[in-house]
Amino acid sequence: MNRTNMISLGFLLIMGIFPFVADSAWLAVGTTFLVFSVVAFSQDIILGRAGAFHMGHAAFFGLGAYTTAILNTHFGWPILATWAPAVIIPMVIALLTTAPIIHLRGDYLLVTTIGINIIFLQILENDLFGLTGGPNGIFGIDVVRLFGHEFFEQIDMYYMALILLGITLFIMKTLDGSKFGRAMFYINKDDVAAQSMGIDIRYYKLYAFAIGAGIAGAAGSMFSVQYSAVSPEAFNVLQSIMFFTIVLVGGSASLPGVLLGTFVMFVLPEIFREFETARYLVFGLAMILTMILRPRGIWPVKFGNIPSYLKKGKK
Amino acid sequence: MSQYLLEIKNVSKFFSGLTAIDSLNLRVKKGQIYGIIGPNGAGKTTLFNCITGIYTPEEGEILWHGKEIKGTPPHKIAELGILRTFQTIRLFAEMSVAENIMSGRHIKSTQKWYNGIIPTPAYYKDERKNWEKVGEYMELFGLSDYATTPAGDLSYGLQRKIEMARALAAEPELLILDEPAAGLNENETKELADIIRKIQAMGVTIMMIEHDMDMVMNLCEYMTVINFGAWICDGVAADVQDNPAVIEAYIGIEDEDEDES
Amino acid sequence: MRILPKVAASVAVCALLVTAGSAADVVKIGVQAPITGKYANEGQSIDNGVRLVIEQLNANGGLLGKKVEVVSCDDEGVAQKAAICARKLVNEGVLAVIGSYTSGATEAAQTTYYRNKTLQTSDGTSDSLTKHKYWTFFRNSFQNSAQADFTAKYLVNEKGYKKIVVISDYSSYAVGLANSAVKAIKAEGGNVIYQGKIKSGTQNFTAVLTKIKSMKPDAIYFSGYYTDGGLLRAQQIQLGIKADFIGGDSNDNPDFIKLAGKSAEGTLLVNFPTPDFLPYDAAKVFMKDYTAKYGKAPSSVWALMNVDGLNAILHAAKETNSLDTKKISDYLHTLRDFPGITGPISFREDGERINTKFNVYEIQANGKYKIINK
Amino acid sequence: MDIFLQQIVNGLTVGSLYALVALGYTMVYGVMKLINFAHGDLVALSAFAGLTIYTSMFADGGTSMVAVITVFMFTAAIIAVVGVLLERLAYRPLRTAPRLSAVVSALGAGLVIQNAIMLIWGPNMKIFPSDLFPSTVYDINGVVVTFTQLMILLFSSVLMIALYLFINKTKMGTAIRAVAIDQDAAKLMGINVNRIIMIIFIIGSALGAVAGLFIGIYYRGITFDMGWMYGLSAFVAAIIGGIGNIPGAMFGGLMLGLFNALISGYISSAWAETFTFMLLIVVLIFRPTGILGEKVAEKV
Repeated sequence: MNRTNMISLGFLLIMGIFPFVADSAWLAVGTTFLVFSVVAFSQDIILGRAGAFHMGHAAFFGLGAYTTAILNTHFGWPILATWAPAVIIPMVIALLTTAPIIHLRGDYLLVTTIGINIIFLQILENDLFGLTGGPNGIFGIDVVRLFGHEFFEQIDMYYMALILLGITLFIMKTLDGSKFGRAMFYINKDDVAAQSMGIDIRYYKLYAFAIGAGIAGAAGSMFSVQYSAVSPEAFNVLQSIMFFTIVLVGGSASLPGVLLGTFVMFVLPEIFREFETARYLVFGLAMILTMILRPRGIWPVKFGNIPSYLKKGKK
Repeated sequence: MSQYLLEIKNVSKFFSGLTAIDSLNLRVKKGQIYGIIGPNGAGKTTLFNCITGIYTPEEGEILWHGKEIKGTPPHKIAELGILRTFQTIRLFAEMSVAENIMSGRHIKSTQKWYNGIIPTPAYYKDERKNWEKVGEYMELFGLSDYATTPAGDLSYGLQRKIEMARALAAEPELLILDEPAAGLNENETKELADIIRKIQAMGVTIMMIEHDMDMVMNLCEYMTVINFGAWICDGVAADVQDNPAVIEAYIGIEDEDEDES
Repeated sequence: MRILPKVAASVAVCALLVTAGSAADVVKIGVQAPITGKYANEGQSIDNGVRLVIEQLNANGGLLGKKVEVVSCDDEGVAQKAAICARKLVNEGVLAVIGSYTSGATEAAQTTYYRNKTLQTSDGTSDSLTKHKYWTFFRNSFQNSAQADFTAKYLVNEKGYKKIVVISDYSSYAVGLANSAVKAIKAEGGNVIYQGKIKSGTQNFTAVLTKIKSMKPDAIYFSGYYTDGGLLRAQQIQLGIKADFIGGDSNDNPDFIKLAGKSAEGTLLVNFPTPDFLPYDAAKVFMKDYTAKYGKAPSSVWALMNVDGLNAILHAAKETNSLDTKKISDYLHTLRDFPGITGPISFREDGERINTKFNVYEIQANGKYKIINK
Repeated sequence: MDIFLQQIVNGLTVGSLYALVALGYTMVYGVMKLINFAHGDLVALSAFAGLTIYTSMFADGGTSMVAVITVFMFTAAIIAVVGVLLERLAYRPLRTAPRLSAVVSALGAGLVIQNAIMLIWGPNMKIFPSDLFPSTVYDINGVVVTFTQLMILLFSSVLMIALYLFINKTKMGTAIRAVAIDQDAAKLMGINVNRIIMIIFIIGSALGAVAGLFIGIYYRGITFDMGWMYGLSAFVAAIIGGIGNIPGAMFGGLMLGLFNALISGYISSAWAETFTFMLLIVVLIFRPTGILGEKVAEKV
């Protein structure tokens, strides 16, 4: 078993026993941490792996959340039934919106993905077709019901989020060990060389966006159920910037890096609530310092995860 | 079916008014080692970029097995069996040697679109098969010891080898080498010549740009000389060496700077 | 694998510390308000008001012999943050939550409080706040539709405007108030020539004002918040639109006058009596204490409304001698004419406060209000 | 027709503010290939600093030209210093790092400035006095132009023309253009690249400061987080015009201001940003480097 798998399993195990030592307030923090980790991983597929400068991820996260919220409150679907659309709709929208701009380079893509996020936000705020509830969003989202049981306690939310993270980690592992994951890395490291090796840049970048958006959508659905409310501000560009930063501060394409990044950006602020007003200031300084001291992130990715029978001789 | 593997017919490429390639013609036979020579700025790399789809020439035809491939995107060209190396080495520097070579297996992989998220038995089999192939190519190029080393950390000579191994791993019909000996010392150059012959023996056709005239004259069975993007002459080594136009083209332009793009 | 165990351990330790800290002999009261953000001065007034009341309560022996502790959560006037606050306050185990200031933030949190049997009292005025008939919710202000009816009668009958423009932002509160107003104006036989929306916070409203200018209205009614209202009024005058400006209740804030500058003069505001005009003794005492403690008066009547909601809940707890939220709620639903700072408090079965009264103020050149309705 | 002309006037006013801010983005991008995400927050900082300078120096109010000019000079100087510090502390150490590291550092710097404003001046909206400029209004056949608008249009045109001449007609300007094209070559030619970058940050920040003050005077209400909104619009304007290109930023700013005013006036202000980004995407699809941007051939 390789290092990354060990870290994932160890992490899932620790998070699995966390509820036994935490009260419900900390469980809520834990749940948010798990949900945001999932979003951060999905951002990492697009940014850290495929290397697309994507700064609009909150839109896909929000699409999942609003899909569940709208289907549940307007059309009375049970939460469980909204899960599939909450994954598929963000995927489809991601493909449709990024297809015309996927060829744009670096900063241009970054600005247009911010644009996608802003357009999404305006659709929410302007209450398109009377579905999104305008600036106030949608309230009173139901809880998950299965066999007559209501999963509504904080601990239920926590374990649902943990399962979602487990699935995400499994998908990431599969992706990394497939030609799809590798193709994304090749494109990221040298796109000209990659296409000369027969890799269709457009296809794999869109693939990354589709998977990233799908996973973010699932996390969004979870998020809407946890708080039983969604509103536009949770999915604004600032959130996108947060996800973007998590990946780069933690370490692009690095599993422990992204977890650390999420911890630093979302859990530490909870712990240091007392320094409420100054905390973003400290954050900003920390972002600058991290980049100066560790330009590739706190825990950079290490390549060379190849089958053991190929590893021989010296390093 | 054409008797030629690759035919360049009257190809021209312009960059904002400047003529980089001027109605060039050449024909590569299967199994040949074909040399493209010419002074710096002659348009050699531009020609390769046209063949591999990075540029689309404004005029002329590029025929592969007799079929027009002009305007085909680079990744499709690779799928057709035309692989290349770069004058300035373009490896995935942070990734390991094995992973670099694995990129050559990309077009040979049979994984389905859903295998990026869901593993299937066929997926595991395919992965295993391709990694084993990577092992074979590392063996062939003497790279096995460096399997997990980041490619960027290795010496220039080794990096050239990795680039060739990577291209070869895609099992190409035509391998295009852009100045493979640049930056190599004498021993490495000799070794390179042996490798190129070995590749030819595997049935791969080779096209190369090279400034090392000894190596070109030694290896290439046929060659075309170009200058200012235009044909000067072609023929076997002896013919070209004695051609006055070639000598004229080379006079006074003996610097070893980078080619233009 | 080196860092991870440390991280996990520190999380666990923090969690234990928090768990150990919660004591049993304390009653917690939550405040959910926009303490930062656009509506910060309203949110801070609410928080200050609640803390003042609780401080005085603790000095007099607390609630049913227990010390009362205030837990504040800043929702920034943002619905999603409100939902997070709701979760947090519920997890803290508060008896009741005071707030929030905006209807949106109030509504986003409502369901969570209801599901967890936590009382909530808010000054939010959206009609929809009481439509669920949650037994946990009590409105300490008045409904939009009541204000809209009053406004329409005033504009059409008393002022006799012929061409009225109605503007709102996109929030459900402002849209709701604007829609109710348009309906009420039409019902009174008035003429609404244009109903428009502005985007809150964009600062530049000249585009929509330019459009309005060509319609030559005699009155502009704005149902949104003071941060936009003040600028809207200033830009209206700048563009030379000679129409009276009537602001809905959320324009009642000192910042409206600052933003509008000289243009503030002559603006009409429709609201519940503002603090200075409250005739009740309780109000005078509270205003004095508040000003003594914080060095300034509360920014508007909204803080006082919320304090009234809090006082009603505390009163009910004392009367029922219980901290059971259901019992307190049952008592509150039958509460009649409890003397509050903002007037007698009575609640209907759906948590609606009844018998409210409105005023129209005209802003004078010196920035003071003058009551002008009959 | 009046309405249309009025929208044009309003659009041009906002557009010239965008253009001033866009110039800061485009100059930094041209030389360092970095989106200076903190630039918008510098603009906000300028509004707050300017307000404080005004109220502390001219507490009794008064609209003397001296007061206004003093405020502008002081503020521009302060913001220029902050801009230079920003480059020294947050960007220079990352000049050789991966591109995205510098982007994160810029985002961090923006967060620092924004929250420093909040800590110093508080989270509430601060309000500019209404009498900084005379409240004169010119009514030209029903088209209303305020004195403030006139000043904005006048000042920003003067500054833009001056900048254009500086870049194109002076030796220093030539050096700036050389550094933008090829830093290494410029260095070999004996140009002090660090000095050029410092000058870029001084000019860009000072222009942003002027814009920030005008925003305060024109709109009156200023909030600690307003920099982001103006920054993003201005950055989009810079890209539409062709980032790295100085006339491009001016053109992009004015065009975006007009476009926004017309969209807000004739369609809906609620969808203004949606249309802005649609415009951006359309421009980038047809002209990948912006309207006035040059096509960059890629070296293979």
